[in-house]
Amino acid sequence: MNDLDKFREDTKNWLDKNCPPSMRSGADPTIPVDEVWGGRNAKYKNPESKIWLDRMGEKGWTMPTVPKEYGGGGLTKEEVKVLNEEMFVIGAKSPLLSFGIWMLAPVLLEYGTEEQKKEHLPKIIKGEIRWCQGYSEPGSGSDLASLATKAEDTGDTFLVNGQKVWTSYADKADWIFALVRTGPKEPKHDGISFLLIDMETKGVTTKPITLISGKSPFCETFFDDVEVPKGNLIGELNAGWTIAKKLLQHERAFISNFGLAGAVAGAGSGRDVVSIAKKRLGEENGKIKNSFYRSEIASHKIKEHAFGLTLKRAGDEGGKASATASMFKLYGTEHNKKRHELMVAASGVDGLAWDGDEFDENDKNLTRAWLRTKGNSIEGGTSEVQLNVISKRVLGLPTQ
Amino acid sequence: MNDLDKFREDTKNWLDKNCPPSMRSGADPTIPVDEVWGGRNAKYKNPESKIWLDRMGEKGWTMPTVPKEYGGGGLTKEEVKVLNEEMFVIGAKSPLLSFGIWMLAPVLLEYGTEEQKKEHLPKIIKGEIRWCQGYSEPGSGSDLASLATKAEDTGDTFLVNGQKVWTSYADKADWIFALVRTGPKEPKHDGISFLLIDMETKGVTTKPITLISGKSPFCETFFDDVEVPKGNLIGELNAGWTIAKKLLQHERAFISNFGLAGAVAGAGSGRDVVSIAKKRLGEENGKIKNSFYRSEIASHKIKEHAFGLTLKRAGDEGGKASATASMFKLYGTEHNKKRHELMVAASGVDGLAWDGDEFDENDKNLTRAWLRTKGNSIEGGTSEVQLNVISKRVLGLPTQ
Amino acid sequence: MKLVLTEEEQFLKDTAKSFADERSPITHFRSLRDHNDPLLWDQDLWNEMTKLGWPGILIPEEYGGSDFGITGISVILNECAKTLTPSPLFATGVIGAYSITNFGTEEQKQKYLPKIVNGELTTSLAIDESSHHNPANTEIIAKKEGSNFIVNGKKTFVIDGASADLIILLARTSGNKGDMAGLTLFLVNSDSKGIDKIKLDMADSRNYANINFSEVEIPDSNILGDLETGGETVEDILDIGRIAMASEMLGNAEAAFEMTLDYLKQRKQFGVLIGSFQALQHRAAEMFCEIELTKSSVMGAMKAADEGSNELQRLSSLAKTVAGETLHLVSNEAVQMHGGIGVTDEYDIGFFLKRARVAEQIFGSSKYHTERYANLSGF
Amino acid sequence: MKLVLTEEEQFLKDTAKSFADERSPITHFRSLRDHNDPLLWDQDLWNEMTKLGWPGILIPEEYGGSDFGITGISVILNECAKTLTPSPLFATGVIGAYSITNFGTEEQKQKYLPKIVNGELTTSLAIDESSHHNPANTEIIAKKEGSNFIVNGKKTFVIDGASADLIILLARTSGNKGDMAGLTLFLVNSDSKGIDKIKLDMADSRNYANINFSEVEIPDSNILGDLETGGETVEDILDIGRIAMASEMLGNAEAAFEMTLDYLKQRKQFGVLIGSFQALQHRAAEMFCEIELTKSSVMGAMKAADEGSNELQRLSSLAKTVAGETLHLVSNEAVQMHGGIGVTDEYDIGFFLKRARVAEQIFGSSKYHTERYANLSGF
Repeated sequence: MNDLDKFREDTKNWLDKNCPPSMRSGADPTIPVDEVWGGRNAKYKNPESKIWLDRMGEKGWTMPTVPKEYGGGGLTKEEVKVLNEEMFVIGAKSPLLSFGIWMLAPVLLEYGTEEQKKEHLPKIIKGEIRWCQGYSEPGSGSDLASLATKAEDTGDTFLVNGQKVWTSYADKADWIFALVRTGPKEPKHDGISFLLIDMETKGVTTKPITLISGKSPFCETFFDDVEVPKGNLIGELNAGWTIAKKLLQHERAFISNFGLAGAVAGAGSGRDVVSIAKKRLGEENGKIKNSFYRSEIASHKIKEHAFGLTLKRAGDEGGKASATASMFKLYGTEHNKKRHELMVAASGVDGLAWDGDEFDENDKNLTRAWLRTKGNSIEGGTSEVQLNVISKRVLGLPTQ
Repeated sequence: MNDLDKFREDTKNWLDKNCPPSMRSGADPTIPVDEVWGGRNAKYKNPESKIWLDRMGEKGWTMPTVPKEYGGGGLTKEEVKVLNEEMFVIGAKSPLLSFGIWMLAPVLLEYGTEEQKKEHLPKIIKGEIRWCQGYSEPGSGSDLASLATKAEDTGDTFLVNGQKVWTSYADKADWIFALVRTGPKEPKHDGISFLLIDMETKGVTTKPITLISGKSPFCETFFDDVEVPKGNLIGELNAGWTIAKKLLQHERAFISNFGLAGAVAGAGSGRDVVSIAKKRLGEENGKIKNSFYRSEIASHKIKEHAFGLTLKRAGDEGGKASATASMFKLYGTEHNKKRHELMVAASGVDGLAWDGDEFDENDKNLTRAWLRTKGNSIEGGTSEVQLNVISKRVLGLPTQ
Repeated sequence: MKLVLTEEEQFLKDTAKSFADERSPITHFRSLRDHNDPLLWDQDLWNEMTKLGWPGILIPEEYGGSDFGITGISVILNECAKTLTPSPLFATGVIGAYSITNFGTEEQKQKYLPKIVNGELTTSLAIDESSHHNPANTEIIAKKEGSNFIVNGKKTFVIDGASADLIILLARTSGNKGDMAGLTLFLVNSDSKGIDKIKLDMADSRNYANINFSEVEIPDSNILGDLETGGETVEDILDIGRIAMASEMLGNAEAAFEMTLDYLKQRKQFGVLIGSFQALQHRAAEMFCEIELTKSSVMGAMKAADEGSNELQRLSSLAKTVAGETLHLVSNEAVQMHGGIGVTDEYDIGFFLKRARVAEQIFGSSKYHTERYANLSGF
Repeated sequence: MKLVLTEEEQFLKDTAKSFADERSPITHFRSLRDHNDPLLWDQDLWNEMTKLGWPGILIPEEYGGSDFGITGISVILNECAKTLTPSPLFATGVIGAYSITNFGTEEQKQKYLPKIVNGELTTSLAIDESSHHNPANTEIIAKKEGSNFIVNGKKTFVIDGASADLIILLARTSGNKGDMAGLTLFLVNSDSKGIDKIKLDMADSRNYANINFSEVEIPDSNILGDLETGGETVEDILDIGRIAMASEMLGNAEAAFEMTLDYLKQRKQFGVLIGSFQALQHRAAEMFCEIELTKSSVMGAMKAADEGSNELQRLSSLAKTVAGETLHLVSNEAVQMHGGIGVTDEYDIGFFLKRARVAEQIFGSSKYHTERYANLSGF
């Protein structure tokens, strides 16, 4: 038996013993399901969620490739593949959702000092600290680098004042990684630093944002004379923009999958435009009865199929993702908006249900989902920004 | 009997005696029809075309409101209305098509010296001299004021060198009214003059332009050391741009009517998208059989109707035309392009006929008309220029 | 047919504009929504509208109205729509007033019209029974019993249905689902025995209801128009309603566009006003053109209604389609061009998006009317 | 199914690119057109293509071909389309080669395939009888008489029909117009008695013909595939043709877009490069996205054809639709962005517009295939 086979056997055994029944496929549907984000104030409706997180966190398997010295699993790529396969076999739930894992950890690994890595990575991996992201500001919009939240060097600490917006789950997070202006006299991209801030520090407050679709995970976060130790600076002073750009690219790719993922998840669930149209507009010989809707839906489904093939092609080609990330962000979110418009239109007045017993839950969810899609083409870089990026960086069109 | 009634009676009698039979409605269809543009080298297939032009020209009724001293009819507005009505009653053909009448004469009346008016207006009105327009140049495009054709002051004359393009019927015209650069050191809009040039002058040559739709009335016109008397300058030296702007606005309004006029003329003639679709795609219970085409055609017809109402509303409102001329130019030409695309698509392969006996004349004409429409959104100010004008002048959006 | 407002109509429009700006800015709508107001419109404001004579615009002078015509009431709705002014004016001042004036018996007119004029009585039209507008799909049967009709069933998405005093009910007295023949309209007191109104909570926070009819007795004398010709009658009423609604939607689009233009002229990004970006300029210019076409379509339809043109049906479908598509475009572009704040509840522009989609569904979507237009045009 | 070219396929593509650039720039097409060439393709160029083995790409090695598959031939057509290279490769190397290889008897294969491989024999497919593609609408009857079939009637818009040596004819042996059943394919020598080929002069200056059949005798042994199953067979052949044509159209779009980008980077107006205008930049970026989607659709369809996927029909309709719509958009935008010179015959960009519209019609328009896609998808 080679090492990898051995690892597979050990993993299988470990999962068998350690993955609680309700964390596997075929779990009792009456047991409540947690969305596990970890953190100081995490609450669990199902105690096994916590057990599963702790056991996986202890082994470092929430970030299996990170070296053991930082609390990770220290596994090779091949071993990670085996781990994923064995988790898939038993339908094991992912133990932890985390901006710390998705966004901050890669930054720490690349730019953090030894001390910073040892301090923060284990807590991310174990889900002890929940992170949120502080980039946008009320005045900045697409021009992220125009941010005004300032961090003044007062000797031992930075004194932070300003306001962030669109900080997802800031009201539930323990720490925030933020872009702040440390060089007010430098050209705007050259005066930004990447700073970690404990949200329990005096002077940090948050306020949730209600969207047109209703409540949202987004918050406004305010900094009022917040003192931050200088050791919390990641990377060089005034070199935060480089880090930010990397993270943004990552985020863009992440959002671009929304459109298709939604369409795939929707198919067969009744939450797809064809099923809705057949149900609400009628069906004749297997066809959507109203030909005016049918023709628009057909064009839309064709675009969806073509977009799906494009995502697949990009995957099969490998590696070129960054050149086309803007296209995927643009197309994915615009397509998703259109998809929801069609579902709403095909649903008639029921597609505009807001609340109350007279409406079906699916319809009410659809209304809110439709409204929520309007933000997708704004957050993570607007569609206009993506078009600018494509025309300049991909097509090489000149600047005026 | 008041003066106007008297005028009506006299006019009726005059027309009765002087309008030749083949120039009226109900003419013998075997008699050839001329497109009468006048000029030194005009040829007539039907001699009555010439008789009709001469008689109307003698009375000055090709430009009835122009004072008699310049060869015009010297009529009041009320009298012109009567003249038009009486011509309409007998279905009298317009005696003369003329860029001189449509474009140059208004300029001469506003900016010409007494001598210039006396020299040129009578010949325009009688159709003795055929004019063409020299504005665009190969390098200028939408940026008309960047024109490079230069006119140097050599004492008695201007020495003209350069090239004009898109000069309609230049190969058939006797004189050209042209924009030339007389102030090479002035800011570009302030160095342009409006000059009249006899095309028989040594150094003037023309070359027809073939379009993607086939032959065209457009030419390139070349000026090679052409000597032009200084008395041919209209208005002040270097003040030609003011004249040009007025003329352009006029041209824009003229072109914007193409779309709807075409649709109106097409309806009932078989050259409209509904008839073509019914014939070529089939009809079922009075409906276009193919529902995918039907839905697109229906949307198009609705836009057409709405655009027609908009033209009517603008007319009924009166006076505000200049603010919306850009909209009409934009919408009229874009709609006309779409209309032709739909007719071509509905015609199938026959809509792409080019020549030969295997195809119907209508289909071959349609193919060429479709290709010709592509120029409408470029000539007389591109669609992009119209969008710029609307956003800046109508909506007041800022310049960067 | 001249496509310009008369002096009278322009005066009504100017009055409505001042009224909406001063008495009912968008904050008024927001406040009703935030307080989950049971009517979702304000009685005091309605009283003021009544004083201005608006519920009686379509009603002949002999019943106390001013008889200013469809154009008159539509331009008022157009201006009110710009600030999202909530009121029963559409369902009462257009639908109720027009229906009873044009199809009521003398007795019905005397009974109801003066009350509409003085604001005492509000009305609603109960047609649809499923999620998509289609009068022919009426299934509710009004069954003759002696000198009464007995009605059982459920009507959906009744505008102002949660508050209206009088329901104009479309029911089937013969024929089958899908037929326009065999339909009859009834005037039904909304507090009649057996009527249950269930207020709907819709995305645009307006007053709608589902209405259940359970063994509701309606006397013969409450038939509106003639027995069995309700299909034709209701189409006529609906066409007037569609035109008025198109005028409202035009107002929504104009206001959303105006707010967006203002934003483009104020908001800076990358050191310049975003309104100086050519791509946004061109999109704004295209919206301008679509709005101009909508104005003309609505104007043509209003005038056709007032002049009794035989083009009324086609122009009604034209206006509803064009207004629907323009508002769809503008409401989407408005939110996108506002960026992040555009999707927050705190900012008003999102109201227009929600209102837009509901209005698009009222009395038939753009697709419904595009098809109707094609049918009426013979292709 | 991996959506990437194999090394072999990439090699074919690179070879074709060099060939098209060096041996057949657009001036070659222009020259044939200007001289009103009877074939509208060049025999010498075809001989060179033959030497490169292109007519035999789809033909098994035992008949002299290279059996490189649909993807192989499609990427060659893609590159040739970029310079509008005229040749009989589509009608012969795709349609003829595929039809006989897959449905021919051993005798037919031996008779025709080696001649296709060595460039001696060109073929054409005669299906349509009216202005819109629809195989089910076949009305021409092949009437059995002894061991022959007798054919009378007219086929329209036969690609390469003016020059092809062998006609693959779709005719009805039973049933009625509208049925896909009862159709049969025949191989007919184009110089058979009773055949009259009339060359068509179409907007894109390619080789097409109407073909009249007058008492044409076809022996039993010339049936391609089986009697009465020609409907299924021809759909299979057409699907391959649609994929190859979609690949051509993608090439047209890529080239027109490239020429336009170059122009945007060179042409100055108002003192700046027009490519710096944001409105044009955004439109260019949108075209880029559409072209990327088209690449993926064509790639998916080519690979499905080579792998015998049961998604072939749907992907064929997908590719033809998407390629048609993208090329429609790009050809229009390309002309508009070129401004005045774009509509002159002297400049090449207009060729792409003309080619685009004809290609859109070949084997079914985007609308035809959108509907087919919906039917195949069950809605």
